[in-house]
Amino acid sequence: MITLSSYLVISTILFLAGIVVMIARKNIVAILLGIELILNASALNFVAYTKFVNQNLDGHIFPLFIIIVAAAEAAVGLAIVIRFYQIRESIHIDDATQLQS
Amino acid sequence: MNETIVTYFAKFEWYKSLVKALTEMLGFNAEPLMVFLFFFLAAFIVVNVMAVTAGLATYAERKISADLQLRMGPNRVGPYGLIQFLADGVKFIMKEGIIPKSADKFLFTLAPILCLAGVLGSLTVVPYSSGFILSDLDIGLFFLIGISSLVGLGIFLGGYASNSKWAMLGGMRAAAQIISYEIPVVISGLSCVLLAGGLSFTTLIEAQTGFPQGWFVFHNPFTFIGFFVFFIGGLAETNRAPFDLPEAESELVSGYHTEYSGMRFAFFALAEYIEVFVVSGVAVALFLGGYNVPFGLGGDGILGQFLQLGAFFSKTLALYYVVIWFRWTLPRLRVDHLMTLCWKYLTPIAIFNLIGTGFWLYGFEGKSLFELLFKSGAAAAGGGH
Amino acid sequence: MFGNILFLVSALFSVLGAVGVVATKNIMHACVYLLMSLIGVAGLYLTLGADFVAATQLVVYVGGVVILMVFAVMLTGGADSQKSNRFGIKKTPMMGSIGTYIAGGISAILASYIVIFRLLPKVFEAQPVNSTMAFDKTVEKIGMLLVSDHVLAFEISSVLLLGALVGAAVIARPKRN
Amino acid sequence: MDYTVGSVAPIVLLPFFAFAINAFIVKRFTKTAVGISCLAIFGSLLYSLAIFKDFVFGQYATNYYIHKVFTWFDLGPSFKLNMGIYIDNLTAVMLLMVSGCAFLIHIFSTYYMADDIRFGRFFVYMSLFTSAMLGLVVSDNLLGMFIFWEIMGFCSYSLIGHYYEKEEAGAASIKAFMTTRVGDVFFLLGIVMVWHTVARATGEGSVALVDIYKVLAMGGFDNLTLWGFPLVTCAALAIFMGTIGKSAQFPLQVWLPDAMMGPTPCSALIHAATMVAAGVFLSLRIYPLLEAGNLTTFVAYIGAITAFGAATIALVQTDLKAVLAYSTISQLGYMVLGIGVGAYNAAFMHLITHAVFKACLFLSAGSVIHSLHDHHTHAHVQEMPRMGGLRKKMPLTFLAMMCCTLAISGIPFFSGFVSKDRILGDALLRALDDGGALWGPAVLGFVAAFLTAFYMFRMMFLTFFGNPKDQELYDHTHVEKLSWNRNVPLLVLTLFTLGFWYSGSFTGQKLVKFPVIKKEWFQTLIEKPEKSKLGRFKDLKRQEWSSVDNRDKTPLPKSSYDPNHGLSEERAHHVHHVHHIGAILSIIIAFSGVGLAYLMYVAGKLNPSWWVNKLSGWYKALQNKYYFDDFYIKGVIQKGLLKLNNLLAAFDMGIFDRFAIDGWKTINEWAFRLSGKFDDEVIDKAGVGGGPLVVKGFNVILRTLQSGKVQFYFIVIIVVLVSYIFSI
Amino acid sequence: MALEKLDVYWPILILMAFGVLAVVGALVVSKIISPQKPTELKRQAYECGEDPVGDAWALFNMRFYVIGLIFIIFDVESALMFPVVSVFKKMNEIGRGGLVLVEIVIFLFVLIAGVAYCWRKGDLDWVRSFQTPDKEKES
Repeated sequence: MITLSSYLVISTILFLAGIVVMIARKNIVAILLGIELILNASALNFVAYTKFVNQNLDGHIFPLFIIIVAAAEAAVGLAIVIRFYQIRESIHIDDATQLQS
Repeated sequence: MNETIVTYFAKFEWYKSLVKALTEMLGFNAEPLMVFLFFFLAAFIVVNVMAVTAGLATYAERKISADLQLRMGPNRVGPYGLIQFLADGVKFIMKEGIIPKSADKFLFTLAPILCLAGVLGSLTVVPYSSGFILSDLDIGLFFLIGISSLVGLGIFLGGYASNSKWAMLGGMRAAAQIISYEIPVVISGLSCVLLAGGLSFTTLIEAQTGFPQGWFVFHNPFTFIGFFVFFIGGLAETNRAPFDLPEAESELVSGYHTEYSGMRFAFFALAEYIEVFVVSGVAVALFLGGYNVPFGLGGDGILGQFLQLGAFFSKTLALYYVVIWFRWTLPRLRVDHLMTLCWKYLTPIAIFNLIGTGFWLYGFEGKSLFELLFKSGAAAAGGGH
Repeated sequence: MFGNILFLVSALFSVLGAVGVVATKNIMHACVYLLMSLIGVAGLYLTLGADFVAATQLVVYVGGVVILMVFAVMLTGGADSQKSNRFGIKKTPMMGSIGTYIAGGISAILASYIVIFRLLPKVFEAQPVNSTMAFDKTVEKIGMLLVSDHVLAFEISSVLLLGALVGAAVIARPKRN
Repeated sequence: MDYTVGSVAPIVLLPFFAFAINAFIVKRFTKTAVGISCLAIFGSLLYSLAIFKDFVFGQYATNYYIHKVFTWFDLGPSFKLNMGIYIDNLTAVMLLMVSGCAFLIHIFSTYYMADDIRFGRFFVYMSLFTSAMLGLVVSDNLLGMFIFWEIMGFCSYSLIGHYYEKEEAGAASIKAFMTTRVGDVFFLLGIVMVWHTVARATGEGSVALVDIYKVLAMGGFDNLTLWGFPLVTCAALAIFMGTIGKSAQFPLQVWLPDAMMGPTPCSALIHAATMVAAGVFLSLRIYPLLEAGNLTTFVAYIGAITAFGAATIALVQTDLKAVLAYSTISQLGYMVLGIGVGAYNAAFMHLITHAVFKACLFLSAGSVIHSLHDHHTHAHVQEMPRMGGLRKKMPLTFLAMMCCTLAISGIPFFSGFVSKDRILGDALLRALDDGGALWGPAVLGFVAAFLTAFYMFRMMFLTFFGNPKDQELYDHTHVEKLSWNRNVPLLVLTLFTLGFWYSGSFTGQKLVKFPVIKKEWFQTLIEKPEKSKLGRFKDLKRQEWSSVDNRDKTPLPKSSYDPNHGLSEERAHHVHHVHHIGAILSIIIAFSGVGLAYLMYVAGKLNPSWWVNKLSGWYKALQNKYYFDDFYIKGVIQKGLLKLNNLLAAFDMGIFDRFAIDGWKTINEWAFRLSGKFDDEVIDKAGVGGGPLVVKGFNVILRTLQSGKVQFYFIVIIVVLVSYIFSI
Repeated sequence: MALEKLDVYWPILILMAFGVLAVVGALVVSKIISPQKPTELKRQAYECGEDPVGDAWALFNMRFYVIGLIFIIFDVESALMFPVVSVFKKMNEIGRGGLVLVEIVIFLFVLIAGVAYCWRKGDLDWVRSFQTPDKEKES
């Protein structure tokens, strides 16, 4: 029987995967991927709780806005990465330590 | 409402007797299994019908183009060359599928899968008739847009995976074109949703009547322009006719599927033709009254269903004809013209239409132009339906 | 019955996708696996009855973010150039020394302990109140909510999008040198 | 007429708005400011006329009243203050008189003050004053009256000190303010006493006239004592002290003659017609209290002494305005006498008539002074010895002044005779009935009447008749032309000094039946609020302030003139008989006064100087105004108050300062030294020294953390997150 | 009744499965049937007969990203607009259509402002075409 905890397990796995990607990979774009995974995990939790615990539909609106914010964030993040690549010729995370471009 | 084709059939007696028979036979309650079987059957039929229509489409394209250029199309294979497409199909299977050396093998094979899956996915919501819609989802149109964006990604990955300059360029342009033309399509689709007040295709179509004056395209001037924006966007989205820049033979060899051969190429082509059918089908559903049969003939009975099916297919194939017709009449657009057309003309017009429809709805309480002019007195109480 | 199958398939998709993102070397493959995972999550939304959120996930994430990711990957030197950074592999001085291995080992043990003995029990003891949820027509309900209760969020999100658009456009504008 | 707030409030508010506006624009738009204040008072006049017409001609019923109330502030059950308006026949007549006189005086002062440097400023205070006076007349409770009372006091202070360059004007304004203040303090004490008794009787404290009358009728005031004295007497006396202060009665009359320093229109309005009348109006309102506190005889004596004393001083005055000032004091004395002897109706009538002819007298005196211009001192001449024979120069002013002098001296056919004769008649009646104590006021009243006639005509003969004493000054005054703002007000006022307006008969006292006015309107309308008649106040309904009139509109029974005023037949006969005697007596006295003045100053038969050195002692006393000023200044203030001040100052400086404040200083010093030591040892050495070391240590750790490695930060975040998991 | 709530999504799964199976099946069949003689030459990227030079992935240009950016912003906008627009008809009938219309118009105008900005700044132009008559596109 599919219960709330099964969904929670999946979202934890996604969450942990997101964290590992953010920590392990050296490519900035990969880190952005990791962020997307983490955001997805949290959105999934919201929807799971809406179905199993409390029925009002705010639980759907919030993941909606998570997706929207994630999209905007991805757009701006990637623009920064591209600009960084054009300046520094590399998108290795360890090069991006100075705030000054 | 979320009915599906199975709910339509479940109403019949023989369906219930079949289920009872199966439950005795298998011991456990066979209802879900029955549902699955029916869906599988229905899906299978739909896919085959689509494949056949795609094939016929290639045949029709050749025939129409020949006709336009005063020459004979294929007439060797079968009567009047009708089963030409089967021959092509067999040919493709026989052909060797070459994977270029420095290509990314995994993505190379994944691209056609993505394309085909995207297109077939969108078939679930195409409303052939009030009963024969595979599953009328509540989020019909919105789901369709989501799934069909897979195609764009598939094409780009195809171009990227084959690691050749032509394919790369073709893939980039195709992706750029598909994603940028998706916006005008979506926004003009929005104005129809505005009129119908729901996303599922049956509500969209029920909101229109059989007679042309009930169709959304004539509902008000804004949706009228909206239809053309939608149609142009649809064309661009399926890389057809004036916008077939990505696989422009003259420039980019054959665009993103330059390196493709054999069955992978066949599926790209199949996906493309089915998508043209889907797009024109949706255009019909949104703007031209979908499966509505004039004089309210379409009903629940089998005959009613088939009449609706006929109405839907006739309208869609008419649009298909126009698409093919465009291909051999309009010259290809330059890339920056393509982009400027989309962002500087179609999108602003689409948004203007959306706001216009909104004001129209608010202003005239949802009554169509026809109602306002002719039935303003009598049917004032009716309100827009 | 179908619910379970759909759950199974989409759960598989999302988990394998996530693991794929972690495992692959090639960044483009990572993007594709992310796509797979996102589609899986969309399927999960469907099983939870949130059909509109699933569709949004499909349209926005699958249709937008992944394409953007792929474009970004293409723009930052394609897929294969990620192998080594400008200073070559030996950039991180700590690589290969015993200290890192020991530290890695300890943190791995610690992490697995935390996940297994702390996190999962919390996850499993979550008891649902009622699972019979007749979810349909969420689009209208969400529409109603968006228009009436959450109108401020709705309007502010347009401002957010405006900010993102202008910001990213300014950053992404090719330099005139 | 339906009474909403709108039909009454403008009377008070129009002049007040005029004041508010003029206060700002007077410097730059003087002409408009003057225009505004004249218009404002004209507006109030119109509204007063409307009310007068409704009350006197329309309803013509004694118990017809308007009483609208709003809660000013409500601090819970113990203190809830309601303010409001209360209009009955008394107020209607008073309103008309005040606004009428004020309007005419405003018109006159546009002529009189035209060349004054502070022309605008004068009108600002005049407007404020008129609005305060009208407010007092209209207000329904003593506290409201007290507030407007104080505003009037302030206006009189500032108007007296109009020519503040002159030292005496400043001193006079302060003196006026201080003396009236003495009276006001007691007035306030009276209000407090009344408030307390009404609160004890009806549970809710209030000084509204209606409530006072109701409590009186219920007997709430009886047998309450304050330190042994009956409370009602103390309260009545205290409030009457206010009248004494404001209307310049016997002990506190010193300020009025000096108030002549102000411009003549100001003295005309304030020190003749309205402000001083306010005191009498107040006594009229609290008459039942006086009666309950059986103070009437005391009041009568105060009135009589003031009347007689002022009249005697007026005999020897040489300054034109001084004579008029003392005549005002004596006439006020008459009114208070009238109240004292119970001639309520006559006292009020005398108040109205006196206001009219005294205003006219002051204005004409003003026009006289204004035209006599001494070229050497560039000042206006006020001394009568330098005038004479001016009737040819200023015929119109002479006519006005003559009529008013006739009126004030009590010559028949004039309003003065009608009202004063009635007061004297009633005084004589009371004297005959109640015997002993009341003979004093009656005799003093008649003698004062004789003196009034004498000094008024002395003034007339000195100024207008005979040959001019200062020829050079005489030639300079140019002949008077009929000008709208100089003579018209005078003539209008003289018109109203004729007797028949006020009394039923042409000569007053029914000697001749006048065909038009059948009934004696004044006598019937103004009803004396005796204790017995207060019953009707018990169930008096009051309305909400903003409510449109919801009184039952059924016309009240018109009170008709009953010749013997509800007295029994033979009693009425006796009263008429006595009044006849009184009338004849007063006519004889008036004419003898005129004759004596004529003999002395025109015919030259009697030589005034002979009398002067015959009674030289008295003459000097009169000159120095019975040494009242000296007594007050030297005696009361120098010896009494100053000594008290010094005593208090000594106590304050000596004891309080030395111990309370200086002592504190020593403690401070001690504490300061202690903290100084603590500061050096502990904080400087330990704290300041050790601090940087710690900071340096932390700095090293933190610097390494900020390595810029994004992923390191992320790991830190994860560690924090994990530790959080531990806590749940 | 025949269907549970979730059965509605059956066709999606089945059709997607068809898509995948068809391609994989076809590839397997073609691998069996079609000749498999991969020669070096055949496997070279097709370059009109020339031998391929350089790497295909260096040609990417910034303007594709700008297009993607604007697409995603409008994509999100349409995602937000769908529920509001589908509810407009019902709201219009109960009389509060004006309010929703105002919300939609504000929402759209804010975004149109963004697009107008990009348009004005020249981000929408696909290529700095040299014939553009107006002033050279400064940054």
